[in-house]
Amino acid sequence: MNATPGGADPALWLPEPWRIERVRRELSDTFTLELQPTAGGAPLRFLPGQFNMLYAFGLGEVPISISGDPEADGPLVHTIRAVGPVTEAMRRLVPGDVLGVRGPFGSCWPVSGAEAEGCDLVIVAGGVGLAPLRPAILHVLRHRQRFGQVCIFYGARTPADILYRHELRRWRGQFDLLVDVTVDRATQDWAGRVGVVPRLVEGGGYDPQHTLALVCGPEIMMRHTARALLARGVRRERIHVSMERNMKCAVGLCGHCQFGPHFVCRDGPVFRFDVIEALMTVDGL
Amino acid sequence: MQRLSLAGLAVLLHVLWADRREIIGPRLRDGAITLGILHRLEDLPVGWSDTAQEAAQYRVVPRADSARFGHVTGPLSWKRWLFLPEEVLFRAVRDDQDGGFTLSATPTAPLRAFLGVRGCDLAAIAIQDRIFAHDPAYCARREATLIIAINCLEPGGTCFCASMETGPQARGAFDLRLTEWLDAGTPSYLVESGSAAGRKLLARLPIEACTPEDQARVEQALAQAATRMGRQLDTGGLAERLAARPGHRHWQQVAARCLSCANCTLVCPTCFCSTIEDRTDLSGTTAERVRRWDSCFDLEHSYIVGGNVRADPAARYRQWLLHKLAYWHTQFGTSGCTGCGRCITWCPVGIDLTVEAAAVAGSEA
Amino acid sequence: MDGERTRRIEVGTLARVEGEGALTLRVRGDRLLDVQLRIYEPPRFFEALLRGRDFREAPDISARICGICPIAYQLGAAQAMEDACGVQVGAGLRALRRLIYCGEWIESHALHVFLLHLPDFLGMPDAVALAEAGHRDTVQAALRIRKLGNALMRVIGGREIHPVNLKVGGFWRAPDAEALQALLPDIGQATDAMLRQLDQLTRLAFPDFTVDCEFLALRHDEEYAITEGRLVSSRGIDLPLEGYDGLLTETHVRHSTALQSQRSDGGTPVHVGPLARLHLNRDRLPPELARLAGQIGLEPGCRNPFKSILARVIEVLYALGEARRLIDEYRVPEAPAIDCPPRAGTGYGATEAPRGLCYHRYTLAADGVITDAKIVAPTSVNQRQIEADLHEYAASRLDQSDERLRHGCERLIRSYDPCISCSTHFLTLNIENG
Amino acid sequence: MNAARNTARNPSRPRLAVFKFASCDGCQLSLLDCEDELLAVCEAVEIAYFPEASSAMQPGPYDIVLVEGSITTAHDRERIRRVRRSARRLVTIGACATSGGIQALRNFRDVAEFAHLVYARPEYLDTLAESTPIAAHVPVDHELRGCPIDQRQLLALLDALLRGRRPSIPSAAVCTECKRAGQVCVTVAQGTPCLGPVTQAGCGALCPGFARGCYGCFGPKEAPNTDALAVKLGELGLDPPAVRRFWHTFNAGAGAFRRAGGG
Ligand SMILES: Cc1cc2nc3c(=O)[nH]c(=O)nc-3n(C[C@H](O)[C@H](O)[C@H](O)COP(=O)(O)OP(=O)(O)OC[C@H]3O[C@@H](n4cnc5c(N)ncnc54)[C@H](O)[C@@H]3O)c2cc1C
Ligand code: SF4
Ligand code: SF4
Ligand code: SF4
Repeated sequence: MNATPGGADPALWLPEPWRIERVRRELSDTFTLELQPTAGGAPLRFLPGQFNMLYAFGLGEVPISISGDPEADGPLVHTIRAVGPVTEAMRRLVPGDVLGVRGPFGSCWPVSGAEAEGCDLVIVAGGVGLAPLRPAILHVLRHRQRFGQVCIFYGARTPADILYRHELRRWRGQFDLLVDVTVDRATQDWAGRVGVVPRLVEGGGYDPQHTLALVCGPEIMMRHTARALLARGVRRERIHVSMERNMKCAVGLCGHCQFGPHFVCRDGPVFRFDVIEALMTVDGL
Repeated sequence: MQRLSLAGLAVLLHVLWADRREIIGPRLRDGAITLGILHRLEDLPVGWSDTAQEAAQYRVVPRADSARFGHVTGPLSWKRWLFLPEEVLFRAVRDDQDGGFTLSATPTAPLRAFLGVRGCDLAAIAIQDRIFAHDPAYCARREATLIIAINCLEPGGTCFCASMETGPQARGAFDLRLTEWLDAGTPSYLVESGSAAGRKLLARLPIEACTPEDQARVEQALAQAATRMGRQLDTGGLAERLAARPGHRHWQQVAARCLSCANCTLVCPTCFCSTIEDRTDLSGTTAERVRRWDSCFDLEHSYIVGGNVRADPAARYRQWLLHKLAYWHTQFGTSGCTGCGRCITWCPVGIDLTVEAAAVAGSEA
Repeated sequence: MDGERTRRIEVGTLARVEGEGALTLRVRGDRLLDVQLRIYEPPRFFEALLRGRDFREAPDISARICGICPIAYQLGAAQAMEDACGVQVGAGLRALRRLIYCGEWIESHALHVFLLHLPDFLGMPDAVALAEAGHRDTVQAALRIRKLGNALMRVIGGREIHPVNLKVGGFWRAPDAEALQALLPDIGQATDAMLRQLDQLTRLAFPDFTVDCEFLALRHDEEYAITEGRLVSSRGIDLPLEGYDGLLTETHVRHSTALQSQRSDGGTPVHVGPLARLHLNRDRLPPELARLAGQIGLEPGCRNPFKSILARVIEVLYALGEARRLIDEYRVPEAPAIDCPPRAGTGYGATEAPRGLCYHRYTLAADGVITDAKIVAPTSVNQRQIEADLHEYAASRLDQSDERLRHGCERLIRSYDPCISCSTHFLTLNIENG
Repeated sequence: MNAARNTARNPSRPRLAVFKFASCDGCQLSLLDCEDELLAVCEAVEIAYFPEASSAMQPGPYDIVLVEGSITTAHDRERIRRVRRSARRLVTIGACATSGGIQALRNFRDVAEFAHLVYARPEYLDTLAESTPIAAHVPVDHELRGCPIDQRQLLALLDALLRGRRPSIPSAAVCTECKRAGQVCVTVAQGTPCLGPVTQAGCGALCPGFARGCYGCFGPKEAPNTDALAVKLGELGLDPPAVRRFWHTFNAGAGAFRRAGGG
C-alpha cells in the first residue's frame, strides 16, 4: 500500500504481432526475416547490437539480435539459424505469417559514442555471430569518415557456411574496408584462407593503441580472439564481446541469463571485455 | 506507539474482512506454521511455537502461553502471494483470417492484508519490489496488499536477521507494525503505523494509550532478541571474498552433500528466478504463456543450444551462494539474503548457508 | 487330422479388454475341437517379488498388478496384512475404504459399459465411432460418470490410477469433508446421466444364451458386499475367507495358457463378477434398485453372461447411491490409520473388484517380512468359465459364418470384462502353430 | 468402414498408436481418463491403433506411438523392433517402459526360482532373465515417467508433438512441485523418509501432499545425489535393508536407483 514500486509496464510480457514481408534463405539452416508491424506504425528504433524476443505462436520465444540498418526506416530484420524447435518453426515461415516481437533489449556496440570517434575498428565475427554485428557495420559504413582503419574479420566452418556472402563481397570491394574471411575446413572451390578467426586479428594494419574491437561468436572463439587482440596491444576496455545465455524475460527478472553479477539481457549482451574477462575464465558461471 | 488488546486484534481482523480484504497470516497446518488465508480468529496458531529450528529440522511445539505470533518464519514466505508460484502472463488467440493473433493479459490483484510479516520478510518484500518494479502483475498485487508487520522478540534457531540488519525489528514498508506482548500469558499488541493507510486503519481500532515504559520495554526486548539469534553471518567484506573465490575447493565439497533439489531457492523469500512455458490447447488456436518458479539448481535453467552452462551441481550451488551473498549487491545494491533462515531449516540435508559462506570466505583456496 | 478340413477361427488381438489376449477356435466338421483363450500377457511374478518385502509395501506393490482396479489390490493386501497382524480398522476408515472403492466401481464399470462393451451391441469399433454415429450423448454421459468415479479416487486417493493414500491400517491422510462434499453435485449429475441412458441400454438385443454356472461372490451381513464378506456360491458354499484355498484350486493344465481356478472337489469352473454378485446379493440392494434390475431385464436368476452389462449398470447406480450416503455420513476420522505392528502369521483379504472376487493371502515373519504371497485376480478365476461358455456358445452355432461366430465369441469374452493385465497367474505359452 | 470414418474428417491428422508390453495398463488408461479432453484428442489425432479402446486396428506407419510396458520376453524383444519401424516418433510412457517397472525386481533375483514360486509348470514360460526398458532395445524420442504417468504431462506432450514444440518435461526434483504447491516438507517437519529430492518432478508432488514420503515412482531426476540422500535416510531411522528396498521399487531398473539399492 505504501512505498509500492512504480513504473509497472503493462506491455512488459506482451509480444506485438509483426508480419513477415520477406524471407531470404541465407544458408542451409540460416534465413533472414524482414518484418513490419501488423498494426502499421513506426519502425522499431534500436541500437546496433540490441536484440528482440521473437515469439512463435504457442511454440516459444527466443532472443534474436537485430540485423538491420539502425538508421534506415526499413523493415525489422532478423537473421536466424535454425537449431531447435522454435527456430526450426521460424524457418518454415513464409511472407504473410506473423511473429510476436518484444524489444529492443540490451546494450549496444559502442560505435556511435565518443569512444569510437576517430578510432580504428576491428570487427570480428564467427558463424552466425556476424548477424548481430551487421547493424554496427552498416552504421560504420554510413559514417565511414568518423573512423580510421576498419577491418572485418570473419570465420565460418566451411565455405558453404559463410553468411551474407554477397554483402561481404561488396564490402571487400570497398577500398576503405579490410575484409578478411577464413574457414575452418576448406572445400575444393575455396581459394581463401583456412584456419580459425583469432589468427586473422594478428594481421590487418590497424593501430592497436587506437583500436576499438567488436567481437561476436561462440564463447571460446571470443576468448581466443580477445587474447589475440590483447597480444597485439589492443586495450582490454576497448574490446567488446557479445554474450549468450538462456533468456526468458529479457528484462532482468527471470534470472536465467545471469553471468556473474550481470544480467546478459540488461547489462549485455555486449560487454566490455575487461568487465567480464575474469568471469569468462570460470567454468559453469 | 499505542496498545491493542487481544479483543482489539480481533477488531483489526474484522475491519480488514469488512474491507473485503483477504487476510493472509500464520496457520497451523501439517505440523508446521504455514501461511494461508485466515477465515476466522481461531485460525491463528494460538499457543504454538516453532522457534527451535535447526538445519533440516523443524517441529511445532505447544507454548505455555496463548501467544498468536510466538513463532518465527515457517516453510512458506509471502512471495507466493506477490510473485506467484505459477501464473498465466497472457493468453493469445489466433485470428483465422490473417494468421495473426491477439494477446490479452488480465492480471488479477485481490485486496489483501498480510498479517504477521517479520523484519526479514519485510526486507525480502522490499527486495522483490525492486526486482519486479516493472512487472505489471506483481505491481498490481503489491499495490493491493496491506502489510501488518510484527516485531520478533524470540528469534529462532536458524535466524540471523541481526547479521543481515533486517530485524528483529520490522523496518521498512509496513502499514502497521505490531509487537506481541505477553502479560501473565495473555497477549496484547503494541501498534505503530507506518503509512497513511496504516494511520487510517489505526483510527478504526479500539486503541489504548501506552506508556513510555511500555515503549522502553519493547526496545529492550528487541535489543535482547538481537543477541539471541540462532545463527550469524559475518558480512564484513563477505561479498568481495566470495566473488573472488569461484574456484574454491569448498564448492565441490558442498556438492557432495547437496541434492540440487532446489528447496533452498524455493523457500527463500527473495529468490526470483522463473521460467516460461508457452503452450497451446489441443486445437492449436489458443495459446498461453505461463511463468512459474524456477531455480538455479535446475539443470535446464542454464540451458543454451549446445549445452548446459551449469551441468555440474557444484556450479549450481556456487551460483546460488554467490548470487545471494555477492552478485546481488551489484545487481540490486543489497544482499539477497535477509537472514530468515528458511534455506537452512528446509534443506533436507541441512546444508547451512552461514556455514558454507564462512568456509569459502574464511580460506583462500 | 486327415481328410476332413479343420476350420480355425482366430482373433489375433482381443480389443477393448485390458491386457493382451487372443482367441482360437478349432472346428472339424460339425465338431468343436477346442477353444483357447490365449493370453500373451508376459508374466510379472508379483507373488515372487513380494517375498522378502516389508508387509507395509504390499499395497503399493500389488496395486501395480492392475491399473484399472488398483483398489482391489491395495485394499485386499492391506486387509490381509491387518488380518495377519490381528487388527481391525474402525467404522470410519472402513467407510472411507468403501467410498474409494465405489469410485473404482463407477469408473471401471462405466468404462466397460459404455466405452468397451456397448460398441459391440451397436456394431461399432469404439466409443469415438459411437460419438460420431449419433451417440455423442451416450459417450458424454460415460465420460461424466467416469469423471466422477475418478474424482472420488483422486480426492481420497490422490490419483485415480495407483492411488497413493491407501496403506496398511487405513490412510495416510483423511480427506477433508468439504472436498468430498464438493463432489455431491457431480454425483447427482452422474446419476442422472446414468438414468437417462437406461432406456437405450434396456433396448439392447441380447443373444439368447444361458449357462448353468456356479456363481461365487462375497456376501456381507448388512451390505452389498464390496470390501469384505464371506465366500458364498449359488451351489450352497458359505465359507469364511480362510476357506478359499480349500474351495478353489489353481491348476496348470496343458491345453490352457493360464493357471486356472476350479472347484477343488469337482474340477468345475466358477463365475465371479457383477452377475454373480447380483445373483447372490440381490437382497442386499436397496429395494428400488432390485426392482429396477428386474425392470431392465435382469430377472432374478439371470445366467446370461451377455447381460452382465446390465448388472454393471445396476452396480454403477448402487455405487453412486452408496457414495452419496457415505459422503453424507462422513466425519473426518480421529486418526487416518490404526497402528498395525507386525507379527508372524498368515492373513487373508478379499474384496469385490469390479470384475469379481479378488483374493489375497500373505504369510509374514515376526518382523513383518513377507515370506509367502498368493493373489488371485478375478479374471484368472473366470478364465475357465469363459472357455466353458465359449464352448457352449460356439458348439451350438457352428453353422454361422466365421465372421459372425468370431464376433459372437469376442462379445462373449468381453462381457466378462476380462482384465488380462491382472495376470499374476497368467503366462505365455510357446504357442504351437499348425 | 472404420478407416473411412477416421480419415473422412481430416486426412492430415497425425496417426496415433498405443502398444503394450509387460505392464498393468494403467498408463494407457491415463489417456482414457482424460475425460474432458478425450474427444478433443480424437479430433486432433487419428487413433489408428489402440486395442484397449478400439477394435479398429489399422496398420502402421504411425506418427506418434505411445509404448507402455517393459521387455520381458524374447517375443516382445522382436515385437518392439517392429513397432519402432512403424513409428515416426516413439514415446515411452510410464515406469515399466522407461526403466523396466516393478517387474525389474527380477533382475536382481533368479528368474527360474521366481517362476517356480508362481507357476506349476514353469517350463512353458517364455520369459527373459531381465525386465528391460524400451530404450535398451530401440531408440526412444521422448519419455514420460511415472507409475503411472501424469495425465497433464501426457496431454502436454501430445500437444507439444502436434505443434512441433519441445515437450516441457521437467528434469528437476519432486521438491520443486512440492514447494510450488505450498506443501510442508515431510522430511524436515515430520522426519518422514522421502525420495522427492532425487525423484523427477511430474506428479505434482502427490505423496507429500498426502503426508507421506515420495516413493520415487517418477524415477531418478537428472544428477540425483543418491549417496547424500541415503545418508539422510539412515539418519531418519531406516535400517540398511529398508533403505535398499526404498530404492528398489517401481524404478529399480533405473541406473541411479539400481545402484543406490546395491543392484
Ligand atoms: C542476445 C542473444 C542474441 C541472439 N541472436 C541470435 C541471432 O541473431 N540469430 C540466431 O540465429 N540466434 C541468436 N541467438 C541464439 C538463439 O536465441 C538460440 O539459438 C535460440 O534461442 C534457440 O531456440 P530454439 O527453441 O530453436 O532451440 P532449443 O534448443 O529448443 O532452445 C530451447 C530454449 O532455450 C533457450 N535458448 C536456447 N539456446 C539459447 C541461446 N543461445 N541463447 C538464449 N536462449 C537460448 C530459448 O528460450 C529456447 O527457446 C541469440 C541469443 C542471445 C542470447
Ligand atoms: S538465503 Fe536463506 S536465510 Fe537468506 S533470505 Fe534466502 S532463505 Fe532466508
Ligand atoms: S542446498 Fe539443500 S535445499 Fe538447496 S539444493 Fe542443495 S540439498 Fe537442496
Ligand atoms: S510423490 Fe513420488 S511416489 Fe508419489 S506420486 Fe509423486 S513421484 Fe510418485
